[in-house]
Amino acid sequence: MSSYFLRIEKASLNDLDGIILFIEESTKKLEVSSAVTKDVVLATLEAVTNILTHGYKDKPGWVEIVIQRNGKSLIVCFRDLAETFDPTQKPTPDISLPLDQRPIGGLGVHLIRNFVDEVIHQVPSQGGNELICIKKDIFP
Amino acid sequence: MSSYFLRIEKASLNDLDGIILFIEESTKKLEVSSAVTKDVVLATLEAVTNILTHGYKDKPGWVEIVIQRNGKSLIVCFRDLAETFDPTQKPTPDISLPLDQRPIGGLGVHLIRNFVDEVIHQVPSQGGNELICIKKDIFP
Amino acid sequence: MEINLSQEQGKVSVSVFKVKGNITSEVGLQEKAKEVHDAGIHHILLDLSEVPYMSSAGLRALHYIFSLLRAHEESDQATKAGIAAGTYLSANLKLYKPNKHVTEVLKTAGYDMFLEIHTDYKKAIASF
Amino acid sequence: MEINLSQEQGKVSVSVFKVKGNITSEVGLQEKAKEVHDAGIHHILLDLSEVPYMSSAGLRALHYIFSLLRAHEESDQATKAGIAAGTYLSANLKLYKPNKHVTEVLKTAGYDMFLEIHTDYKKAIASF
Ligand SMILES: Nc1ncnc2c1ncn2[C@@H]1O[C@H](COP(=O)(O)OP(=O)(O)O)[C@@H](O)[C@H]1O
Ligand SMILES: Nc1ncnc2c1ncn2[C@@H]1O[C@H](COP(=O)(O)OP(=O)(O)O)[C@@H](O)[C@H]1O
Repeated sequence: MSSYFLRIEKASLNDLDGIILFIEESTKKLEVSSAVTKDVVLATLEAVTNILTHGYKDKPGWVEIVIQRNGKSLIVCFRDLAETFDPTQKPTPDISLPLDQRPIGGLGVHLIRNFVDEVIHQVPSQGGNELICIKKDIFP
Repeated sequence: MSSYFLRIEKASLNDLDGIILFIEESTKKLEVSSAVTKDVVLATLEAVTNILTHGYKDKPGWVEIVIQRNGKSLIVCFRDLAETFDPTQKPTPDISLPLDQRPIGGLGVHLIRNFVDEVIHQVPSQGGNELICIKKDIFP
Repeated sequence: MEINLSQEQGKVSVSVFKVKGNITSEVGLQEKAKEVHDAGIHHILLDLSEVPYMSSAGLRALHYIFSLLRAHEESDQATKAGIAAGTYLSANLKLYKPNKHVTEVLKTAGYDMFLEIHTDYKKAIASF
Repeated sequence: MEINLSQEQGKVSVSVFKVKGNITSEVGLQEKAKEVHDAGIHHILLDLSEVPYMSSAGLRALHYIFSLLRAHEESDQATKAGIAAGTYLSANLKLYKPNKHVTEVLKTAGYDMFLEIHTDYKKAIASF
């Protein structure tokens, strides 16, 4: 089945609008519902923002996004060559606390978990990170 | 959480015994039940045999296996640098037919699907294949 | 992302930030809020009606602006009680017409509990 | 994987293949079966009691040996009826004591429907 690839050699936050377009176009070709597209866009924004701001510390860096159907699931995969970091181990923030008792930020990983069904972190052979996000049972 | 890596530069079928040991040891460290270990060993035998016999056409080739816990799931990932091939698209063989009406073979992918809960095929940036096998809800 | 500023007069002076495009960075919003705040305006209505998507960078900006303007709240009995009961809504920062994607991000982060969401522009200005 | 051959005399001559170690290649088993077959022995009992794991390579070997010996079946009425009804079990290739892992592989492939599985050695030999 079809996979859609986007590779940006020197990605920065300015590329996020283009990345959103890429996700919207590939999910359209995969005939995914608009609700799922929205979830995938939102997860993508967080995953890529974390790569760029934390992984590459706001310097331009190599990012690859792969989106594909796998049986009944949709898989979106984010790859970088930054230092290895496993975000799946982050504890869930307490979102019931008043804002002035919360630290600023710390919500990106929480949002990813909320928008997709499973998040897997892997270290590719060449190092860096691969974050695999799975939306389950969305295809007939 | 811990990941366990095994990389063999020039793998051949002779390495399968060693690969079984690697799986048994890593699943033991991850405190996985023996039933799950058995499923993972059997899926591994099929995945690696296919890489070596079909992917590398029985010539020695680079293989990497990563095994790790991911939340409640166990993930086993097989990587190679052979030609890209997506086994998840193979139709299920008819195992109710009498043997003399069946072709020899064609059961490896069926066994993998049977022993794990989800199988994902990906193409890494450097090419080749990455087969990700997931055993779900096996950790508390 | 583009931010256009305008000023409306209700019971107090309200600075309206009209954002166009995806909010994927906190920097622009925070800078503009700081300028307006330093110029003495402590009430901001964020018009999100033309924002397709907002990431957690937007949440960071909201949190920052919320805290910046917080110091100027009139801390009457009702406010104090609200804070204690966890039912406090900012009187200084309010949102106008976020779409359903943006609303979902606000809810998933639990920010909808602290920020009023308006869908009628005149009522929004009058509410400050 | 190691294969040790021995011969037992029941109603017919039975060649017993005792396998030690994991079956991860079909080659050894197929070669040995061909030799025995060419020497005129058409009944094989595969002793799997010391096989921890078997891959689909083992299934390929079983399929190959099954077909090799199949030509020598006495095709009586009962056999023909069994084939038609899909209840046919090989009279020439039988298995002895596969562990539960190996049995699961056999079942998942649907091979347990065509190959007798014995757990009593004497009865296994006598059954040929
Ligand atoms: N790709 C990454 N590389 C390094 N550190 C990361 C990465 N992603 C997340 N982090 C760390 O995890 C923390 C939580 O991330 P997140 O939930 O996205 O919140 P935020 O980015 O707002 O801090 C970050 O502050 C950072 O320390
Ligand atoms: N890694 C691979 N590379 C290329 N082709 C493969 C690979 N894995 C499987 N195949 C193809 O898919 C077919 C079915 O594989 P499988 O179910 O494992 O059965 P078998 O290996 O017994 O033929 C193989 O015959 C082969 O053509």
